[in-house]
Amino acid sequence: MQWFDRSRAWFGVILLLVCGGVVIFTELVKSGRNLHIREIAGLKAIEEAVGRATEMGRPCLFVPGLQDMNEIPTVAGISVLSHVARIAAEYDATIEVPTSRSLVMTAARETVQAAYFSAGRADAYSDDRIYYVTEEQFPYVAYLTGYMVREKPAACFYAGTFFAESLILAETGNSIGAIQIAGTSEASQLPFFVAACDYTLIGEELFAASAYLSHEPHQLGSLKGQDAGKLLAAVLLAAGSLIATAAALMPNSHALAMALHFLKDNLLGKGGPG
Amino acid sequence: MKRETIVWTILFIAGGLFLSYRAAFSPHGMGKVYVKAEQVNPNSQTDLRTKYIGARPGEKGAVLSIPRSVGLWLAALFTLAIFSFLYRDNVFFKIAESVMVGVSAGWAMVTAGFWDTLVPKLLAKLAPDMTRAWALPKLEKTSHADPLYLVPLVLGIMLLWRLAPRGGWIARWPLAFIVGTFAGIKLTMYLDADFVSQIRSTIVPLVVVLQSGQLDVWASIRNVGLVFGVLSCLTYFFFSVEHRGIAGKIARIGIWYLMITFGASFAFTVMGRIALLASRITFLFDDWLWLMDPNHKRPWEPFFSG
Amino acid sequence: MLDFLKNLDRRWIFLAMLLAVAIPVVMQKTFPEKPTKLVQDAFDAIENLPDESNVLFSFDYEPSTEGELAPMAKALIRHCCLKRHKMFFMTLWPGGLPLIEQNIEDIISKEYEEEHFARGKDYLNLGYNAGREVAIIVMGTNFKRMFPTDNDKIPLDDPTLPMAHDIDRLDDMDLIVDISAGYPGMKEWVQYAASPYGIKLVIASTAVQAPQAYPYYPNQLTGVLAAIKGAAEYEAALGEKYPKYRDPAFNDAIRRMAPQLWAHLLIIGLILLGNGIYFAERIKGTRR
Amino acid sequence: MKSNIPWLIAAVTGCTMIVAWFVPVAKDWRDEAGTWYEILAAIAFVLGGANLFTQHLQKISARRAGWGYSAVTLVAFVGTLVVGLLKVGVIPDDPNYPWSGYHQEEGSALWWLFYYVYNPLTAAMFALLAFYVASAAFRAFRVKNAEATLLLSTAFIVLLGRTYAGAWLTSPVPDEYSALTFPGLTAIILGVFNTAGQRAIMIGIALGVAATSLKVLLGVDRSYLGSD
Repeated sequence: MQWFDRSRAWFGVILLLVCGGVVIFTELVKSGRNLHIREIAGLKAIEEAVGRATEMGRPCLFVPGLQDMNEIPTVAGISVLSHVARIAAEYDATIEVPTSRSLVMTAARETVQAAYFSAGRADAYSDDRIYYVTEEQFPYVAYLTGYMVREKPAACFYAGTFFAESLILAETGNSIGAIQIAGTSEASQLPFFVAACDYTLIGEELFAASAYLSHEPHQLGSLKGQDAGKLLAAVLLAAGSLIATAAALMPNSHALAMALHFLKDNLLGKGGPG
Repeated sequence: MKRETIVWTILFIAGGLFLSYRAAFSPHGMGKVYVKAEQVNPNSQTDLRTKYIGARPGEKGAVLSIPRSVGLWLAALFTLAIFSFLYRDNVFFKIAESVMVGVSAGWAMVTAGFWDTLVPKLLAKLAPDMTRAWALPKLEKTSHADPLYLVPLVLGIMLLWRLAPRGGWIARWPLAFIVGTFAGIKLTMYLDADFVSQIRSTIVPLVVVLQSGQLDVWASIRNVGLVFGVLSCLTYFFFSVEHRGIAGKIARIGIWYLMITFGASFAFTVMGRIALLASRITFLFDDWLWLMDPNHKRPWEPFFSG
Repeated sequence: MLDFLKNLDRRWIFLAMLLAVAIPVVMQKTFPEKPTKLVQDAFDAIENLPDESNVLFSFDYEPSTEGELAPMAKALIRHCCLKRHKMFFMTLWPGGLPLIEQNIEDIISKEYEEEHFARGKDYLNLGYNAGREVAIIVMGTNFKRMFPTDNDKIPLDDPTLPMAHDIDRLDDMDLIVDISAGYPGMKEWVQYAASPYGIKLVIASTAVQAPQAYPYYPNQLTGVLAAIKGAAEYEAALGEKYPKYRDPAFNDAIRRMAPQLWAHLLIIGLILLGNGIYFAERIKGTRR
Repeated sequence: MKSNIPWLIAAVTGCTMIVAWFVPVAKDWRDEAGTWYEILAAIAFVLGGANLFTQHLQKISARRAGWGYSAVTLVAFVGTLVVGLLKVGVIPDDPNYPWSGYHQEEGSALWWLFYYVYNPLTAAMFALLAFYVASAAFRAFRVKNAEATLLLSTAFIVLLGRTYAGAWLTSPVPDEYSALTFPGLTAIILGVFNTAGQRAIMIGIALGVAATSLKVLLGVDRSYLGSD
């Protein structure tokens, strides 16, 4: 019986590199190192949107998506909510959070209450504006669109996991003239948000947003770790393509062919440690 | 009455009149489902029980099935009830919606939950003899009770503890088991299939030379576009660098790539939604109203033969 | 005029959409289709396998997406019947099981009645497995652990199911065909079957998922049938090789391309019109 | 304490799964854990069902607005459960074992519900989206900036390229330039731009998943366990 699957040895090295990157950067940030993360346009627009709602005397709507707290995009959405709620508390705007999961409702209440507290407006917070609607996709959306048409919120925020309902939400929000800011990691739904919303956080940006807004050091560290992973990907890709190009131009070079074979079939493939 | 209301009312009345005309005056009617009897166990001499399976009208032994015809009409009316929401929210839509919520939840519990998992995967492991005698007579005679499966049973009961008034935290154990297991599985799987494999697939020669030694211009441009695209999109997602200067320009190209990606996704999604609508309309016209019959399911000449 | 269009009741748009789809459905006019490379590769994957190879079908969809996927399932099964491949059917979606039964009944039993395909010898319904991606992972090393019996609860080692006797791992399949509407589906089959074991995989996918299939082609995916268009192209490929299948009765998807055409044109027209109004408004606004 | 033991469970099972990826002997453990998960997921259905039941029951007993619809939901839910669990209308495979038939056999009550109620309702719901796309096309999709213009132009080309109209419109284009026809452009968009974009998104999300999983295993992220 084999104790170690040698064909996966190089994959193990890559796994260690990626995971190690996350761990090292988290530790670096924890030890007080200041690491820079760039601004994200959609996040800056949040303040403007909440401000406009305040001027117009209309509420802000926040939709944390269709999935439960066990899905990471939902957790990221709740972090964005925390930021939106703090600005809303500062501006004295109303924020409405209908959820499709009871756990999300509980988490949202905690988050918004904490945000109001940190803005020094603990007295203005009320549980009534954060509530559970239903788990079912279309009934939940029917409720949301009904609310939007009746109350005409001036700003709509969507952050979390969205499926077919993305289109209905964005279309309705557009028809009532609200500023819309969306973020999701569902690639198939991004086009509708991009086409119909004012700002969209694309894929990984949603996770970045949560880390960025949370200002928790270990979260920023993990982001840096992800960047290290992307760098690794870019280097492997660039080096590999250059070797492949050289190998194509010099078909007789045995060394180049071997190098390409090693890279594609051993390092990134199933050929074992070579 | 508003003009618009009149238009819609006329549409509805016309539809109703057409339906009654079709049902009453066309020679073969519409919306009927036929079945035929078949022996449950065709190879057995002793087991002579029969069951009904779907049949085409005119087929040998085909008889009209009342429950299935009722079902077909119900299906058609539910479809129309859902579509009626486009006009405005109404009582038919709400009924259809309520039925959908109830049936889908019950159906998932019965199939995926009970008969497909709990019985064959838990009960059959814990009490094989009993399960065999009850519901799975074909379960292997050799299988023994496997006490290891008490673990998932206990974890399951802990999960249900959430329903109890206190001690809900106990449900965190099975939750932690699920989350932990899948964190481990997903970590390796995503890195393998989405990280390593995608890098590997993108390693292509930037200059493609044909067997004859000639340069394949199109293929070279494609490959350059692909590699450069992946790199520029990765630059866009890079969080440590501001989108300024060279990095900003590359990130900008990255976002153009992403927009084209989304444009393609957009078009495909639109395409899919339309396909589903077309299939629903085919269902109404073909299976229910018998206006058309492209698959030659019925022996009669259809209303529209195309 | 501008104000009328700007405040147009959206129900008129709904009506336009209904007509754009319903009229071509009734007219049943068809347009010629030519298989693209991805579809041709999928076709060739089935065509070039030696007769009586093992093909695993995973019906990972529900009735809600049958409009797109049913024509693909039919065309693919027909093709396997022509090649007399041994077909194993399974599903990771509870809603997929009745669809398997229906396809076996309609196509294998009825259309190919004269071929006398036998359950257990030529085709086998393994049924539904609730394990999602875990089912695929386990099947990779131990097929019969996930499917100890077929859907009728007959053990796979039973003498009446000879076709299943030699199946111990996913590797024993010559080709996997995944008809996929979401999770679990295409992506999981790529990640847990095609990628680690290098098994040939053909994907028949809904439109929504299709763009996510392209990155896996051609290294991890042998062929892709993307959306109703992919189905139409497959029907065309089948008709080209086997003239019998040019009969419109077998060409559900090709027929479906006509409403698709008119509805696409409507959408394009609506986007242009909507943006025309938007710009006209802005010009009017700046003049004021 | 209340979050430490669960974290240990998560960390140990998760690390075992990672190790099992590299150790052929341990593959069986992955299998076992997978089957256990299936069982847990099946048991968890009870939670969802109970939630649905109490929620609608409360609505009915409080006579809140729309309680009649809740009653419809409850009847549909309980009815489906009962006919499904009791295998109403299922003919047993073996006449000596009355419970032996397949629970969703053609002709059974559960099959009828699936085929004539569940199936058309869900399909019709998705078909509704075709209408919403049309409405959104007219009212929401604006070429506000360069990005939106690029997105919508791509959508135009693909929408045309995936129908006969695209092939027909560019049919005069000679074969050497077939890449410039609508179907040709569609193929380039999908094969080059879409593939590059999707790959980058996938690489990014894979890293995101890896980092998040790691945070779970290291106990940095315990949000799923709630607060103590």
